[in-house]
Amino acid sequence: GGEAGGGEGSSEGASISFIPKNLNNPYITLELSGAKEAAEELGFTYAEAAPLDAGADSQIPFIQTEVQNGTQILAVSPNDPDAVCPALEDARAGGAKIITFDSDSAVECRDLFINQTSVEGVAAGQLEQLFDQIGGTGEIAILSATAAAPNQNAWIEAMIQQIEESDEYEWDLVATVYGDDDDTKSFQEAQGLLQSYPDLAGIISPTTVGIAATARYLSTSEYKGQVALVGLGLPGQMKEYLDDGTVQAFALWDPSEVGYLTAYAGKALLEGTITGAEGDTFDAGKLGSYTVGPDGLVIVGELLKFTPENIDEYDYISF
Amino acid sequence: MTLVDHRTRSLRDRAISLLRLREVPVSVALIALVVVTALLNPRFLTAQSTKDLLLNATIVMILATGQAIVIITRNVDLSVGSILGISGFMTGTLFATVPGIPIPVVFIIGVLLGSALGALNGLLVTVAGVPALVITLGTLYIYRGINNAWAGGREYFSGDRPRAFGDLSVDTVLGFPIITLIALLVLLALAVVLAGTRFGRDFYAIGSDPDAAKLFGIRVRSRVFSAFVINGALAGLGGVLYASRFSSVGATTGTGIELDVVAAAVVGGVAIFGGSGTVVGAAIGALLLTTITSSLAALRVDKFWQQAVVGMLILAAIIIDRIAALRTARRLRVSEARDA
Amino acid sequence: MSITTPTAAPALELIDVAKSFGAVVALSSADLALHSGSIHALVGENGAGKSTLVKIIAGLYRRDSGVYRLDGAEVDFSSTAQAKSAGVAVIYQEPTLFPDLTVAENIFMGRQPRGRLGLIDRAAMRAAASELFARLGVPIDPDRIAEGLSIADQQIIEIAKAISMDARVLVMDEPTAALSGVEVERLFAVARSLRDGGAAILFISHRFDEVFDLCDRITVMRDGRYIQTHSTSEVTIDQIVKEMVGRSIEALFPKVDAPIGDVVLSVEGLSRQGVFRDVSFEVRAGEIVGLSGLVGAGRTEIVRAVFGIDAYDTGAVEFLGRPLPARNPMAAIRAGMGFVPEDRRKQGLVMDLSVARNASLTLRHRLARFGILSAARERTAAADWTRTLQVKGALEAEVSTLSGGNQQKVVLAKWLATEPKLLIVDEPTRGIDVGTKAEVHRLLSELAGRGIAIIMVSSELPEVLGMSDRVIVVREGAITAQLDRADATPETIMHAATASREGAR
Amino acid sequence: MPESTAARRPAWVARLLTRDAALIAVLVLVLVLASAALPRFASPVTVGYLLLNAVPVLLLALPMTLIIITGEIDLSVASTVGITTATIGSLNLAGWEFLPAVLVALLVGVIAGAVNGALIAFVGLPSLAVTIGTLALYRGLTLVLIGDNSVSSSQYPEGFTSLINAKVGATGIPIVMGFVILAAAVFIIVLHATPFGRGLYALGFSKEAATFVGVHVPWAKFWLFTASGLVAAFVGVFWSTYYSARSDSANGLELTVIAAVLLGGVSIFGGRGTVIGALTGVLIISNINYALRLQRVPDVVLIIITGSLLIVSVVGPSVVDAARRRIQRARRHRTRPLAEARGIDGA
Ligand SMILES: Nc1ncnc2c1ncn2[C@@H]1O[C@H](COP(=O)(O)OP(=O)(O)OP(=O)(O)O)[C@@H](O)[C@H]1O
Ligand SMILES: Nc1ncnc2c1ncn2[C@@H]1O[C@H](COP(=O)(O)OP(=O)(O)OP(=O)(O)O)[C@@H](O)[C@H]1O
Ligand SMILES: [Mg+2]
Ligand SMILES: [Mg+2]
Repeated sequence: GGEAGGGEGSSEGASISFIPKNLNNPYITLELSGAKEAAEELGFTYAEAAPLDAGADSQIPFIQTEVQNGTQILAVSPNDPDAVCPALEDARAGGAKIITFDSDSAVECRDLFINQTSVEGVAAGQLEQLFDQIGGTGEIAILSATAAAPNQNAWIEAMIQQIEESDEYEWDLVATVYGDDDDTKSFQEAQGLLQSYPDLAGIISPTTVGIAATARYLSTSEYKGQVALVGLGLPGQMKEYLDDGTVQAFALWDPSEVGYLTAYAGKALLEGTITGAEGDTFDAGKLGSYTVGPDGLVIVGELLKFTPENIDEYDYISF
Repeated sequence: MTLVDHRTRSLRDRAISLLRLREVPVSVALIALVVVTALLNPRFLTAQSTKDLLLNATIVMILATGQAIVIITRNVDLSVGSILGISGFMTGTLFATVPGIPIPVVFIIGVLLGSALGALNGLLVTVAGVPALVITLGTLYIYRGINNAWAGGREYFSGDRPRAFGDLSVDTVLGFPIITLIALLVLLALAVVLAGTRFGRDFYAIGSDPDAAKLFGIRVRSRVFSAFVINGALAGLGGVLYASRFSSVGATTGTGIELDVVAAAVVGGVAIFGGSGTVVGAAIGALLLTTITSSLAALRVDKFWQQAVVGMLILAAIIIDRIAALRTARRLRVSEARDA
Repeated sequence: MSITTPTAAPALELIDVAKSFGAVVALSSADLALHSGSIHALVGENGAGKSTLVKIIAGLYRRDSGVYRLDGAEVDFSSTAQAKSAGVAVIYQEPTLFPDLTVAENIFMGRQPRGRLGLIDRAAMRAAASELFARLGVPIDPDRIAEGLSIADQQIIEIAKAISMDARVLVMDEPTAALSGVEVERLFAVARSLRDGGAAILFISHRFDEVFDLCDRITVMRDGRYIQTHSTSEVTIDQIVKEMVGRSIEALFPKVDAPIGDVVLSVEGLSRQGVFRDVSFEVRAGEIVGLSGLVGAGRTEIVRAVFGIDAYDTGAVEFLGRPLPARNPMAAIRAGMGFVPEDRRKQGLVMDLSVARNASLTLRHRLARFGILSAARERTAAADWTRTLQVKGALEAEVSTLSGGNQQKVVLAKWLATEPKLLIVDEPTRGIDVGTKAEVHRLLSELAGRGIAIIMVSSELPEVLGMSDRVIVVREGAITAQLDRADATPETIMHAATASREGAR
Repeated sequence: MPESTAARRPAWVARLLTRDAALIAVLVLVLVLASAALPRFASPVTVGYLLLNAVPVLLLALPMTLIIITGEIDLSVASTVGITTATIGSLNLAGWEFLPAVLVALLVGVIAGAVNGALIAFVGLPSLAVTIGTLALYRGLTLVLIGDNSVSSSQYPEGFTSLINAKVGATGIPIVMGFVILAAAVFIIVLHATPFGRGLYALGFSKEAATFVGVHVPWAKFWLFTASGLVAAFVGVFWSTYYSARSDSANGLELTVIAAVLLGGVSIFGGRGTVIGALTGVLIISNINYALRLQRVPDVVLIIITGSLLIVSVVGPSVVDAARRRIQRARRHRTRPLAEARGIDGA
């Protein structure tokens, strides 16, 4: 180690490495496209590396080799919030700036966390969309990614809290199931939900893989149009289901903005413009200016809600 | 000592030998499971649910059929998940990049691609004379790597494919989804080949005793090679059907399915060391394994217990099979003594 | 001695055929001529190369050199299927059945009768099998799987398989070794009718009465080479034996009398359902007890149970005055028993390990100090006995590279190293050359002289007669005779071994 | 030292030509090439990361080697790792101290191994089928135990986690490697220098041959699978402190372990192989992977390389063997030419 840590002031030619949860996933591909765009604008040396599966253990060697390569800005979406910490601490000891994006590590292990939108915002957005379709009563279920995914669990926790606190939401959350971000498994979990809970009124799937698989199942079954489905989905993938009426609305953000902002945040950290303290502000190119919130949290923007009316405006969130 | 005329086997004899079939325990288990679940949750057998049960089993059933043939020859193919993945992605690619490509052509290409990959397995196993477990563990990695390299982050969604293609796994004929019918046809054809042709019986002979088969003049290498090709073709077909049914195909499609497939064959009474078992048994095994997941869900058994139950089921199947085998061996030994 | 050459070209002809396996020369120069409508015997000692010749005829092995002709045309088969389709049917010495398939299917494998749509017609197949069995006069269920058939039944299925092929050339490698008198008679009747139908038949057997009864001509082989062909009517058993052995019988079996001591092993009422029943016998120090009987009679199973390899249902084994636990070979070894198994390659040796490792395998617990083995001590222990037995081959060499005789010596060495009080040897000279065979015999005799008790299972009558102080005959899992050296003759033994099943013994 | 090399050379050369020696040579080659081509490769940092990441596979390879040498296989190891991490994790959530939880986890591992062992050794079931079953069963129980929780090392006393990451001075060698070396030593001694180990080779070559020299076959298998469970439990302890305890801990690791062991020259048919070879196999794969990752070669390439190495390592020797046999045959034919005999070929 020890080779990292650029001079104060200029970050021209600095190296930035992105380590998403895994590769070969359209959502992540979009994220990284934004990251690459920003890195080019900033004149950074850009690198990306990730395992093929989203296991805690498989991600760590990638962090380690990037640390050893002396990267100056390390951007990670941890598969496990704590398991990555020793490796991240090594990176920091070598002078690198650590940013988590998309999902967070333990707060003390990183300088900044770039989140798409606030946890509460994601939760609220999906609940609102569901409320619009089925009203405030009935049985609902959640179809998530892996059982231990930090961001999913944070959203689910927030949703449960909001349902409890709200007077309008009188839903009965009957089950939370996990499709492991695997198409087949999510598909079968969706099917299992409908079989076990005949009175199910709605499903929330806060994962792009899960919502697509569920929509695919609904569209091929008698439940099409009977059971509401909301969640986080990619416009390119979900358009089909909006068109055929399986889905009325879903949400997401522009994943590429997450990557884009992460790179700019890295520049600010490296140049010493910000330290990650609450209230720091920095410039993020085409996205404008951002302020660091508590615990080093930076929110990219608002949740985008897609409906048949506006879906065509967002087909750039595709590949 | 009396000479029995074996040409006129009594009905009772036939009934007894029917009961001794290796498919019996698994079929009984399947029926019991469906009946019990349906009693506890009547929705388990609605038209939609039945259709789902069949659809869930279809792809594993096809793979288990192929795997059974390979296992009967005393080999194994661990690379089927990867073959399915490549074929599935090929299907997605074809529809997305060759507009208007006829659906049958896609089927043919998928099956041929699978056969080619299976043929490579078969070549390595027969020419180098190396255990199939090692070879196909290697190709499991290689084929998956190729799939990853080819697909990268790209995925093709059901929206990219013609509606008619997706409808193959939606529309039903006589209550059976079309892709299930395709699978059943393939299963039937292979069952006939295995039970009723010289070509098919060779597989059993090879698995029963490879040395004797060689002594006998059976073309062991060529048959083993064919088994891998057939299995590859079926995995290729599985990939096409996967693309018809599920929403996306990409780099990781089909990962990890190989152990489920081997388990289905084993549960269906295919002896892991070759020589006995049928494709029908393997298919029923696949149906049982996929149904158990659905039925646990229908019974609202804690989702975390589902996999554990599947594990217990596999163990129960092989233990029952072993007990049956021991009893048969004992019966034969004792009857032999009585003859003497 | 000259033979009148039949006018037609031989149906099958081998000239100066040679075959080696690595360093082992199985055949150096074999000649053979079979004629249509004639039964030809091939005799020779164990290891003379008969089976190797058969496998060359069958297309399983490719000869290294020489000529192979069928009906005058040269052939070079690269698989048994080719030989089969050229009309050559072979019954191998070891049955080659598929245990998971039915008996009927085993017979018709690859030639199953086909019905509508080209599919296998199972009913026709079953009927054809039943018909064959009726012809051979045996009650075997065609629908039963082959797994668990007795050696005799397996052999009958091989025979049924071969005759069902209607071959021009039928080769039978010791088909009668496991058969009882009645079954042999039936087989001969079938063979004669095939001969009369114009087939050329090669018959291999160690039983001279059968050879003289059935065959028209006899070819003798020794040490992989052709010796002589005789017309059966013009030759005597003595002459054949002399040609086979190439020396007098006495020299082969140098049994010296040894003082016989106390009872070492006593077996009481040992039974295992379907395998052997009520087996009782004793063995004394310095005594060589020959265990004789047909292949498949259950001799191996009895001694395996005594040693603890297999279980038995009832009965007891007492060794050196103390009961020996069942199913515990380690206890038997510790108590001072050794066992040279019949299948050297699969049971006697670990072919991938070196000579030293193999020879010290039985001593591994004794050589360990504080549970740890030292390679040096192992080598020393192995060196002692391999030197005594004159094993040719480096201590570090893998045993798979040794010749059969030397491999057998390694097996013996590993047991002698344990200084046993009782040594069980199962077919100790199967497939080893004449010289080594004599050495093995001398060694066994010498061991007996040192007071070691020996149980020798052997299918070779001369060996049993020459070596044993006492002969125990086993038939169908039961002891049918215990004969002292003086009473043991080929006739008494064969009678006890084969007396027909219905016989009143 | 006496200069009798001329006489000794054959043995010396023979030793050089063993598979182990060849593997070690390959490993050295990989190290040399990687160090030469990648400036950052040869550093204590590499040593530390690489070895720590390799710990689970190194440990699991030890019992796997012995099991494969006896002609069996254990596909359930990764699930056993999973169930032991879940034990530690869920006990932690239930408020247990770390050490007692570890003891329970070790016990769970032993039981998991013993269940495999009993079914294989005493019921006589094929290990491939049994361990496919327990692979699913133990992973299922893992899910039952820990559900959707993730318990990470930060929950445990500081001492344990820092112990895991501690290095021996400036060498970069993790302290835990001491444990790995100890375990390896135990397995090397057991396999290569004890009566039990000698019996395992016999067992792998032929069950009958082993029985005849007094190997108690069922017990030998039983102990091996139990040992495999225990080692998997130790890996589980390491896993929970180095990574975290989750339902997917070590998912799919069994194939990595088996691939490495086979690459290390252990024959899937049983009867052949050494612990050193297997460990070298693991290190070859880890080094290649690490070096390529340092070059940011995508993982895709790594798995293709792993698969190809595996195939080459088994196909290679068999091709060489066949070639050697062909040369021998040709030589024999030259001395005793085969009569020109090509008659009816096939008919
Ligand atoms: N596959 C082989 N590899 C090595 N040596 C062999 C092989 N087959 C046979 N031999 C050797 O060749 C010689 C001849 O064996 P063969 O089986 O032909 O004898 P045989 O005359 O049939 O004996 P028997 O009467 O015992 O059946 C023996 O020394 C045997 O050990
Ligand atoms: N019913 C059977 N089913 C399967 N294999 C059998 C059967 N009977 C015998 N065998 C096998 O055939 C071989 C010889 O049989 P067995 O040991 O009973 O005869 P034996 O009297 O010892 O004759 P030999 O020592 O000459 O082979 C043994 O290896 C045995 O395993
Ligand atoms: Mg012979
Ligand atoms: Mg015997």
